Order: sequence, then C-alpha cells, then structure tokens
Amino acid sequence: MILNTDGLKPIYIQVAEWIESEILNDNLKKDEKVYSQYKLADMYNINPATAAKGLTKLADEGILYDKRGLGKFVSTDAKQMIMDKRKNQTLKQLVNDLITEACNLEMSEKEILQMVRNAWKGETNESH
Amino acid sequence: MILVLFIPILLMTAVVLMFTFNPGKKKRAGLQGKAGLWMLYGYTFILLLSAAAYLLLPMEGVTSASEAEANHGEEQFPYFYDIFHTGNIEELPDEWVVKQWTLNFDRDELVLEAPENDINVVNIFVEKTSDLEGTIEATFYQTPVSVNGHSVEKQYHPSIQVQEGTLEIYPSNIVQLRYRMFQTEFPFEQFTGDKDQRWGQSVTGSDSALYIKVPEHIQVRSSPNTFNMVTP
Amino acid sequence: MWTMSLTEVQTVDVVKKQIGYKWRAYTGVFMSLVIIQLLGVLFSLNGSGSGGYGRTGYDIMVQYFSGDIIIVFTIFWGFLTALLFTTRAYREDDFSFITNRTSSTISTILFLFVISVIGGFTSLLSGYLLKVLTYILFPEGKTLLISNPEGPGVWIMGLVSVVLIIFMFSSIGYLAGMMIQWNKLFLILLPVLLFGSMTWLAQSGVMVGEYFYQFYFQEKNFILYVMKTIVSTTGLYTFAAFISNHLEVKK
Amino acid sequence: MKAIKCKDLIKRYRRKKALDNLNLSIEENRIVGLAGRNGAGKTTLMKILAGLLKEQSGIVEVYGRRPFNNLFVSANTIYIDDQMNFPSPLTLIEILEEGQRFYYNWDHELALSLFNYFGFHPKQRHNELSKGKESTFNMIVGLASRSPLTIFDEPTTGMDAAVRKDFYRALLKDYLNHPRTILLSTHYLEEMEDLLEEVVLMHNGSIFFHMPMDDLKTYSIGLTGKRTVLEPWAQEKEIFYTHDTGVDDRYLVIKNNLSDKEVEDMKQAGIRFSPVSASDLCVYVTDEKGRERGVDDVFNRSADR
Repeated sequence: MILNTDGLKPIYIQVAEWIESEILNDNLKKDEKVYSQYKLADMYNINPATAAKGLTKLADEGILYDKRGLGKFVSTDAKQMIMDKRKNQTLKQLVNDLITEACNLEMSEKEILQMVRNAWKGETNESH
Repeated sequence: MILVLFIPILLMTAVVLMFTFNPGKKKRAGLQGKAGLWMLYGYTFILLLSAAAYLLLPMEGVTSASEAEANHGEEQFPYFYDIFHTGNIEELPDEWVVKQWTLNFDRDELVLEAPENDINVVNIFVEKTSDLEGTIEATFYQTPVSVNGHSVEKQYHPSIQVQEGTLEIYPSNIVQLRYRMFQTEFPFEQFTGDKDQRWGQSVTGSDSALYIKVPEHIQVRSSPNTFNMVTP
Repeated sequence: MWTMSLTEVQTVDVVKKQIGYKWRAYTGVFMSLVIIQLLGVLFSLNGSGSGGYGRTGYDIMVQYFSGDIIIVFTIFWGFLTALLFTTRAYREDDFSFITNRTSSTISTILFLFVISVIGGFTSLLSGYLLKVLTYILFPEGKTLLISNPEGPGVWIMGLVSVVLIIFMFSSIGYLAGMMIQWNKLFLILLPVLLFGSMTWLAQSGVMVGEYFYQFYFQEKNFILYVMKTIVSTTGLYTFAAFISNHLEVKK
Repeated sequence: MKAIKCKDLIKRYRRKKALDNLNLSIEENRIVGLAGRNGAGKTTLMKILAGLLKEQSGIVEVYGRRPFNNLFVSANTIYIDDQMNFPSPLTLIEILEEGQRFYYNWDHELALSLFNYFGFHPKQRHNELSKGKESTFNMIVGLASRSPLTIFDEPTTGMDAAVRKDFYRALLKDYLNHPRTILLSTHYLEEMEDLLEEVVLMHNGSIFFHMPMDDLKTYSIGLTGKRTVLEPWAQEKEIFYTHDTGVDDRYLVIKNNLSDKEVEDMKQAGIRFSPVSASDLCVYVTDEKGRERGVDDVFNRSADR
C-alpha cells in the first residue's frame, strides 16, 4: 500500500490500517510477530517513531499485544475486532458521506437505494 | 638597518608564500596535491647529495683572516727594506727568493734602466762586490704572498735583460689569481669562531725588492732615483 | 542493536591527529620552503662579497660564498608561514574536524616547530648545495675554505641554533597574525608602531635593530642563546594562544 | 539524557539580536527538523551548538556540556554547512581518510560506498566541486562520521531532486542502523515530513513552536468555500492564513480544534476540507507582513495605479 502523504489521514493511522488489512487477509496470523517499528520505517521510508505510533495505536485497541522486549504480536481475536470496527466506524462514515453527497445532488431516497441495490448486484455477481 | 636591507627579501618571500599557499576556496590548478611534499623529499635528497659532494671538493683549509694576518704579516719583518739597504741579505729566508738571474757582463759601465717602473714599483738595490767577475747576479725577493694564509701558486717577478751594456728591468705580465672562499654559515660560527673577522680577508706579501750584485769595478749609471746603492 | 556511544577524548590524541592532518594538508608550506631556499641559493650564487688586490704584479680576486642569505630567507619564511596560519581560512580548516581552540593552537605551534626543524636542516644543507654549484659553475680558480665546523658537535649546535631562531621568528609571526585577527587595525598599526618606534629611538641613540641583532645573533654562549630564544618563543606563543582562545570561528 | 538543552539563550551581532531568549530541549536519538525563514537565527543556533560561536548569555548544553571551545562536544558533534572548507591539497578520498582518523564512530565502508554511489572521482578536489556535488560530499562526511550529534545546515542546497531523495533515504537507513541525534535545518520541510520526528520552528531568534511532526501535520486545517459561508464559522477560530480567489471564494487556514459535529455541519454547508502541509503552515505562521497581504498585493498595487 502506498502511503498517501498529502491526504488528510495521518501516516501512522495509514500504517495501522495497513497492518489491519494484513491481518484481515491472513498475511499476519494469530500470535504471529508483527513487523518492528524499524522494519516498518524502512519499508515505508518514514520515521520509526511514526511507525511505532501506529503499532501502539493497534496495541491500545487490543488488536496487538506486547511481549516484553520481543515486540508486538497479533492477538487471538484480532481479525474479528477489526471486522467489527470497520463495520461500525469506517463503513458508517462512508455511508454518511454517501448521504451528504446524495443530498447535494438533490436525489430522493428511492433513487439512492436503487443505486445501492444495483451496486450490490454488480458486486455479488462478481464475488460468486 | 637590517630591516630596510631585507625589505625586498620580505616582499619576495610574501609573493612566494601567496603563490604556494592556497588556504581559501580558490581554485589552484596544477599545484595541487602532494606536489609540495615530493618537492621537499626531492630537494632534501639533492641537498644530502651535495653535502656529500662538498666533502669531496678539492679544497684547502685556510685559517680565518685574522689568524692569517698574524703569522704571515709584515710585522714580523718591519725592517724588510733596511736589510736590503744594509746589504745583509743572508738574513732573508730562502723561500723569499722568487727568481735569480746570472748574466754575463764584461763591460766597465752599466746603464740601469727601469721603464714604467712607476706602475709596478720594484725597489731596486745594487751592491758592488768583489767576488764577482764578468757576471751580474740579480735576485728578486718577495715576502710570501698569501690569501688568508694560503700562499699563492704563481709568483710575480719582473723581467730582466742585458743589451749592450744596459740592464733593462721591465714589468712582466700581471699574475692573475682567482679564488673562491667558502665561508661556513653564521650559525656554525656563532658559538666558536671569531666571528668579527668573518668577512675580513687579508692578502699578505706586499714587500718585494730586486737585488743586483755587480762586480766592484763596474760603474753603474741610471736616471735619478731608479735604484739604491747598497752600502754594507 | 548498535548503541551510539559518546566518546571521551584527550587533547593529546586530537593534537597528534591534527599534526598529521596539517602535514598532509599543508604541503604548500614545503613547496614555498623549497622555492625560497632555491631562490636563496640563486641569490648567493653571485657571491656574498669579494675582494680585489693589486700588489706589485698581482691581480688577486677573491669571491666569498656563504649560505647565510638562504638561512635568512628561511627565517623570514618561518615568520610569514606562521603569520598566514592565523588567517581565518586556516583556523577554519581545523574546525572541519574535531578540535577546540586549545588543540588547534597547540597543533599549529607544534607543526610550526616541525617545519622549523625541517627549514633549519635544509637551510644549512643548502649551503653545501650552493658551494657545490659554485664549484661546478665557476670552475676556474682555486677553492679555499674558511674553518669548516670542527666536528659534529659544532654542526649540531649550528642546527639547533637555526631551528630555534626560525621557531622564534615563527612565534613573532604567529603573534602578529593573531593580533591582526583580533583586530584588523593591527594590520597597519603593527608595522607603523614597529618602524616608528625604531626610528624614533634611533634618534635618541638607542639602536633597537642593532640591539636585537646582537642580543640573539651575536650571543656567543650557546646555553644562554638557547635560553634566550626559548624564553622569548614561549612568551610570544603564550600571548598568541591567549588571544586565539577568544576568537570566534566561522562568524 | 538530553542531547540539546538551551535556556534563555541570547546571541547578539552588533545591534541585532540573532538569538533572543531561546529555550529548546531535544531528546537524544531523534531526527529533528529546524525550520524558519532566512535570518530567523537557525545557523547561529547551530553554530553555537557546534561550539563555533560563543553565546552572550543563557545556558546551552550539548550532552550536558557547554559546547564553546569544548573538545568533548567537538568530538561527538559534526557541523555540516556549505562553508565546510577542506585544504585544497587533499583529494576527496584523502578528506574521507582524515575523517576516519578523527572520528571515533566513522564508518569508512559506508563513506566509500556512498562516495561511489554518488559518482565522485577519488582524485577530485573539494573546491572543484559544483554546489550540489559539494553539498552531497559534505553530507557523506556528515553521515559517515556517525557523530552522536550530527548537525546539517541546509544540507540539500544545490542538490537535484533525485540526490535529495537519495539523501533522505540514506539518512533514514543509517539512522535506523545507528540511531543518533540529527538536527537538520531546511527549507524543504515538505520533502522531509515523513523523515522528521520533531520540528522546531524558529522565528526572530526564538522558538515559535517545537512539536512532533505528526502533531504539526494535524495542527491546522484548510477550509475552502464561499466567503459568506465561511465567515460565521471563522469568527472565534484562530486563523493562520486567508486568501481570496475568484469572486467570492475564500481559503482559510485555522487551528484544527474542531469537534466532529462542527466538521459535519461545515461539510453540510459545502465547506471543503484540505490538509495543510507542515512547511506551508510554517510559512503562514511566520508571515511578518500581516495575515492578508501576499506578494500579489505588490503587483495589484502597481496594476491599479
């Protein structure tokens, strides 16, 4: 994932989210050691402190846990926690933005729901 | 004043230093890198070579000027000329004899001529003696000529000729002498040698005389005061 | 994981490194030394004095050759080199690497001593070069020699005395340079003061130049000479070091 | 242990106060950016930290020691600026070798590989280099010395973009292997935003602010929209910069302490949000000529004459 340097989202959050997606697509399994802050800094050409901030954020949320002196490891139900978080936080935010945009374009509720249904059909055909 | 004397040297050194120094950011083509060091090593090598060569140079050690003055000086023989006047030339050391002539002369009258004697003044003495018969003896004496104690290789003496009753004394060509004097540098002498005489140089041996012995009966004539008659 | 270690450092080690650094960096010094001395030899080639004598029948020409001028040139070279070493560019060279003012000054002074030794040694040897050259270039005529230094002892004493006098003049140059760095006015003030006072004193009979010459160059007692030069050199260098400690660098 | 500590530091050049009661403290093993306009006192501060200049008053300590004329500080610090001068007889390689002799942590292998990577010729001389090449070489010396306190004074002057990029990468890589305190003064703050951990902004000889880079990035927010719409919102906010474009559009930079609700309502009102880069913010907050006027006014005024 390329860091979006001029976006609104701070770098350390983007790094955290990248680790979450790594966990989601099972590149990082339960109780596996996560990249150290230095490895992350090296990979993303950022300051190790920023990388560390991302890791601590995930640790605070319980997605990662600390082993004294060894680094950070993926907690057992990390995957589930990320899914819930993404549902009621990121997804919710996206929906709100969708609604705001719809109102700007003076669309009725029916029209917007129809668009969602079509998008859902397009998505479901592909994924089966 | 020493300073004034050395201003040109100071300037020249400054120029050279500016030329070789390059402290700032100025670009200086060519004279870069270790040139300086190589020059030093090369130069020192040459110096050592020349020091060795110097030791092999055929040189004659001479004493310093003041010492030379002492032992060759005229003071030893202040009355050089009196001896001639009195005729007892035996007292003179043999090495003072530069040249001796014996000339046949059977006339009763001798004319003595010394042309151009004003330039190279040769003191001429004549002694009438009974133990000569038909010949004239002339001897040229000179106190040893030395340069800073080094006695010269070639010595001067006038030329003498006898022609029909006249004895001609005329100067021969000048003895040309060239010397190089190597002086040791002042640091070597500062604490030992008598430094004050360093630049002094002395050439000794200014007295010379031509002593002519003629048979008793010969009448000697010449233009006024060309010679002195010896009265033993 | 490598931990960054702070290093305690001794002035002595830094000074040693700085002397090596200056030896490699300031090769211009040796270039100017060689050029100066070659010029000195050139100057001395036409003889440092000659005498002609016309005795009855003799025309004697004696030409004197001595390496004195080369030594004098080298002394001035020491003076100027030291003076140039106080310029900002040189001081800043030290500050490209590890230094403080004390180590920079000490290493400069020790370096000046090293080059004084080299200057002294080569200047004495150059006398031989001069004489060999004269022998080769003007072959005619006999070579006479006045009192070679009797033994190695005398030679060593001569070497020590030349080195000390060069080192002393370098301390004069270094102090003059430091005063100029301290305040540019000295650039004019120093020469004016020096020559002014000398001429003024000369009127009232005190010949400073003569006295200075006699005090050092005609001191016959070696020990006394060594003491005189060393004391003056230390005095001058301490004063210069004192000034340099207060100079800022890279304004 | 604190790498750098300054308390009420004052430095005066004749009349002008180069440093005016400056207080700063930087933890060790951090990469810190020093930003500020020309004449803000950056170079003076750095030269004092490197022990080259003497402070008038106040306390300044590098690793607990006063830097001026201090051998310990000099041995553990390196100050790289564009006036680094090396004696001309030394070739570039010889300069690196001198560095190896002097600096205790010097990594000669790193120096040589960087030397070759950036395409230097061993026999070149320092005063023959172009501006960019010279900065690059000085940077190599700075990095290879691995001095516990490495100070770069505008290290990238003259470097082209590619070399600058390599420099940042090399700096980070070597910092990761050998963490040390690195202080960089720069005018290219936007290029270094990911590299720096903290930013110190200097203004008129003192510290304007000193904060981690992440905080600095979210410290302010850019609002664009109709002037009329923006007016009410901007009343009690701390405004850093305003700029009018078009007929009635305005761009505002304000302090980013908006609540989520406010953000929602503003979005509803059609106000667009945009991030403000650290370097832009630094420019805005240190704008002497007053918030509104910009260089355009210079031209506008001449136009309407």
